[in-house]
Amino acid sequence: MFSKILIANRGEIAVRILRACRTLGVEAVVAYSEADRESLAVQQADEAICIGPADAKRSYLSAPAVISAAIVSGCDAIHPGYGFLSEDEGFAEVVGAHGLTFIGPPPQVLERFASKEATRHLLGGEGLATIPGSNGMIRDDLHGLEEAERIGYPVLIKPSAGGGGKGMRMVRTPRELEAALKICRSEARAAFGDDSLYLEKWLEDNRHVEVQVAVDRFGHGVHLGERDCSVQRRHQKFLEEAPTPALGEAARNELAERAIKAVVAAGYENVGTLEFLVDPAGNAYFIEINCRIQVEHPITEMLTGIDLVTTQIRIAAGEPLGFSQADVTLRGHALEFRINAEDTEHDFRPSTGTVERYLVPGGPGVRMDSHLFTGYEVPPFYDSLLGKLIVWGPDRPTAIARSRVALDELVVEGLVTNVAIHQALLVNDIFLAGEMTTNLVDRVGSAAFLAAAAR
Amino acid sequence: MFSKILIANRGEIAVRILRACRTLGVEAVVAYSEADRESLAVQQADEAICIGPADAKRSYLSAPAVISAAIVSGCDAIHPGYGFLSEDEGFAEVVGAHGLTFIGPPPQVLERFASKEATRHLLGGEGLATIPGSNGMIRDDLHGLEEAERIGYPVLIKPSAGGGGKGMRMVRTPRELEAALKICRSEARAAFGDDSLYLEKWLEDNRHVEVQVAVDRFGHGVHLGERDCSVQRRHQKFLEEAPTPALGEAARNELAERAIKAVVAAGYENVGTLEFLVDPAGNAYFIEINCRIQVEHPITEMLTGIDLVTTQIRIAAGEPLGFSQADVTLRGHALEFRINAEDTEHDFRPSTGTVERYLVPGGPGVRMDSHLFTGYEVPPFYDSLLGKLIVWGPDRPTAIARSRVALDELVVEGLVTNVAIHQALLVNDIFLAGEMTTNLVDRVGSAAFLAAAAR
Amino acid sequence: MPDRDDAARLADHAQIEGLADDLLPALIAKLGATGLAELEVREGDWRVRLRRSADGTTSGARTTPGRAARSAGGHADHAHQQPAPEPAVDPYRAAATSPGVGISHSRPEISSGSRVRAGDRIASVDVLGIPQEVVAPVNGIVGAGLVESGDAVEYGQELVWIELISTAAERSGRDA
Amino acid sequence: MPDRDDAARLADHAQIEGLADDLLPALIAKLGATGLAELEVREGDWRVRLRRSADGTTSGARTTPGRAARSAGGHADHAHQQPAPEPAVDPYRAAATSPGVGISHSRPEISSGSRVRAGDRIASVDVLGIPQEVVAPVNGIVGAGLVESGDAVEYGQELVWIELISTAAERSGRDA
Repeated sequence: MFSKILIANRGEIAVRILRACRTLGVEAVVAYSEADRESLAVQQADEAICIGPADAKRSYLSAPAVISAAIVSGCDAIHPGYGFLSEDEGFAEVVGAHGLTFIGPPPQVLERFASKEATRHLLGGEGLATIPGSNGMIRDDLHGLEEAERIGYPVLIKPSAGGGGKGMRMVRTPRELEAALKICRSEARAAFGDDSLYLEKWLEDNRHVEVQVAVDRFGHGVHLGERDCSVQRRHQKFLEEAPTPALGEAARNELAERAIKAVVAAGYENVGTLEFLVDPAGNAYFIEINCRIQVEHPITEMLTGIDLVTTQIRIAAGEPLGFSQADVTLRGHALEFRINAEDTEHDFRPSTGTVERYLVPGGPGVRMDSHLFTGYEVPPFYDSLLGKLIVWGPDRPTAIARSRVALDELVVEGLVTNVAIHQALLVNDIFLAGEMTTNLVDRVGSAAFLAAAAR
Repeated sequence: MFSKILIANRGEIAVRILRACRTLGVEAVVAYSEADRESLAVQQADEAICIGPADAKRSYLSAPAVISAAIVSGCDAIHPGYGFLSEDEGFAEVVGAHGLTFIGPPPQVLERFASKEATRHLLGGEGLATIPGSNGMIRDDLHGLEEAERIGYPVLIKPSAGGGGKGMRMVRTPRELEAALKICRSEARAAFGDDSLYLEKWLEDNRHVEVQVAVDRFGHGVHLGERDCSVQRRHQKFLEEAPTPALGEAARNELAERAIKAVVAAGYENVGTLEFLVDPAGNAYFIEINCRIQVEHPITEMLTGIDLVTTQIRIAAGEPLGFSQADVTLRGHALEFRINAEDTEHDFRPSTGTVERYLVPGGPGVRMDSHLFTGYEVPPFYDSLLGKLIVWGPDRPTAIARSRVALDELVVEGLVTNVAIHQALLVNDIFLAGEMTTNLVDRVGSAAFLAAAAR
Repeated sequence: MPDRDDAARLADHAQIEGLADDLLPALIAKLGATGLAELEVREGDWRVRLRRSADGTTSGARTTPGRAARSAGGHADHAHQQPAPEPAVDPYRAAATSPGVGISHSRPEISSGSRVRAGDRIASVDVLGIPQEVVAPVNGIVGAGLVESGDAVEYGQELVWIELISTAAERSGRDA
Repeated sequence: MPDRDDAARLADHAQIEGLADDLLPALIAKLGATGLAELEVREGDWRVRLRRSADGTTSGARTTPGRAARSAGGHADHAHQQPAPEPAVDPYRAAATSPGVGISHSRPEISSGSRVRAGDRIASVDVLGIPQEVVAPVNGIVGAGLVESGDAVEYGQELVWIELISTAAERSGRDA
């Protein structure tokens, strides 16, 4: 085990990692930016070190600052949390070059899974279905029509050189395809200087389901079930739950088993998450892998009783997993509500301020992972996550009933939060039926979604 | 189900019951004394009603005030919590006479189990071992010597008319017995006007183990495992854990199964707890039954995932239990630390004051049941319980490691708390080995116990 | 701590004196007239705050109106509410409060305008069939009832105003 | 809320004016001279509080000493600690702070007594092998070093005092 770990992150995850280190009996140093000097993690830490100014590029995103801080404070490992440097394979490599351990997959594993395209190919080869698409680039209109026919409409035209949704177009008929190919080609040429296009099946009412895995250095891996992250607003998750209401128990097990088999075969190591799109027929298509601890990891902890952060640290330290798939049992149902400093009445614009009064919800099955405290001044420099309310129940209806109580109990005065959208969700018929897809909110828009709940 | 429940209690349990009512979708009214006007339960309640002045005799202990409050606020049931009126069969009867439901065993069941002596006889007849004692009263010295010989030394001489340990004397030899009988007889005559004495086996290094049961109106009962409450100071529990480290799994199951079988046969109804003394050989002797929800109920909730307070309410409302013994599975290990406003440096004298700063511990497996908030002024009129820190882990060592972290995280400024004795416990070798008996602290005294930990 | 230099001190004094001369009278007039709890004025780096002490002007628990009659509102809103500032004691009258939780009953011989003395029984509250007496807290004239006979009331709830003898005449003149 | 009567208002005014005339000047003098943050005076039901604004008189982050060198104390104790009040800026000197987290190195040509100008490079901090310059924040004379060459330092940590030119002579005279 490590002797001392540098926590190179902030907010609730810094607090979470600090707890994990202490549970393991490992010393920890919290690396913080000037803006986080009064943060809860810094207050709770035995040791804390300022690594730079508020600007994340010069602090939490600065590999030299983070690594130098680890060295001068006598750490032998760095926990990057999520976001920031957590999936930067270059960073992981430099960490290793300085004789320190990156807590996450080893650099060569990160590198292997760095490209989404290559990872899809790799894991596709290990038996995971990926979203059907054209065989390579579209040569001409006829080829496009043939490939679309084979894939099945609707299809998505994607520029090879694009990214982040730019230049994409969805078509439902051959006629639409012919027209759109011309436009996309010229747009792609203009935007990226490269007019190659390919096709992908368009999954309309899809759900976002992800499988949590943990694999040790000895190739021994387990899955810890899946999570449903379909509830999103503009592609940002804001509620996660497990198990997914989208699939029956047999289908869930099968998906999770295929996932763990594939990543072990592909040489993955440490904790990670495989993301899938699930279509209305229940087909799951692999999209990408997240090589880090995720924001929503606590719902898996509630179901399995397994601490994912200490597991992550132990694996990085070279320890064997210490348990097998048969030891992993899932109990009940859990939901995680991301509590953000967002003004739901003004298009979710970020809010900032000082926490004047803070009451943490409690009771059976209720867990609040947060860095808030009365008097805390939320700095305006980082993301809007104030904490995560995690609620467990023996079944989904009980978990939902408890969630309503817990959301009502939560008091954060001095800041505007997004609690209203969670409360709206908990009276939404589609959500209550467990039939939500990723466009649940965006289909009608947040304002209409909130207004419908108020009626 | 009830339409509206009066919560006739205060502090953390009032908050706990309020959460249970809300989870069930039942309206609740918090009954409070003038001293609790600013309490968390009153703040959180939809409705609250002042039932009397600070003096509990005129508020929380006043049956007319509580029942009148229930009637005028339109409640159809009363939850008494623990303490106060919770085991008062006279109160339960009057509640019933006014057409309201007492949430707990029905009055006739409470009456059947009201006398400790009668209950021991009743459940002894249903197969529970009780502490060996003389057959009735000691007629003369010779009879006393014969009975002591049969029971086995050491024995305890108990006056029939006494109570609460008054006039009791422990003897180890026949010679000591002869001398003590004379003294006890004259003392008993002087103190109670009745010199009848009886003998009971003295259990020296005993442990306190209790079994949680739940029985519905239809005689369908389950046990929910046991709890170990051996850690006490002057006969006051301050830490509870489950499962008990005193017994192996087979012995634990056997004890719990005997307990549920006996109480179902004896006609018990609703949730309840059977208390046992366990001797070093692992023999469990039934002492008494608690016909209410207990302070330490959350550790059972952590292990089973079953909400005991909603279960209690549902049974009182006449609902079937809805699950069977096979559905009850115990997972991991849980500890409960009672956080009291007590000054460990001054013989645990109660402290009072205003909460200046309050930070709630968190993370996986951590639950804080408390009525504290920043700015809360602890009234001096009631008991010193500020809350309960409950910590779960997949095994005892992990639960203990997490407990250390959680106790360190807990911040209650403005009051003196007993956290030091918990921290002392968590470095005590006997406790860590799971070998604590009820005299763990008192054998050396609290001061020496605390000092030993500081070394 | 090093001494502050003279120039800085003078500047401070000028600011504070500006506050004292120009703003304080207006501040005092406003606070005195409205009964506001607190006022604060800033000038430069300085601020002056005037606050009415709560002691002696409010009586605490007795001034909070009964909750028994209040129907359940949204509890989320309620939980977020700050406790309302306690109203000042009225120098003209005092309330008789409920001795228990139950149903209030008026006494036929007592009505608005009745003259009562401190300790007189002016109403009762029925607690599970046992009447508990509501007594006048001061000498005065029975004024407005705050509850109807038959209403549910909680312990300590204000039930009826007793107008103080010395001011009752003056006020009734105004009211007429 | 009912109107307050004139007598009550007059009494209030008298109290407040008493405060303003008698106490305020003393209050102002005291606060101005000592640099205390806040003073409060009560009279009867009223109190007046003067408070110095924190803005402009303390510089925030730079005044908190570095934590990197601090060894791990009991974290429970630490968690209970209130943040220390921030010290006021020293008018005689200013600290040069670390531009990064790493190992501090002195420059051979700079030592105690060296005369420097704002912006002069007076030391460096080695961040993963890349030296980052520590610059003098003001014109002055290099004074006491707060760290040794080779010490681990964190970002923003005060490394060395620069004595202000105008006061350096006066103070060195006093120190001699």
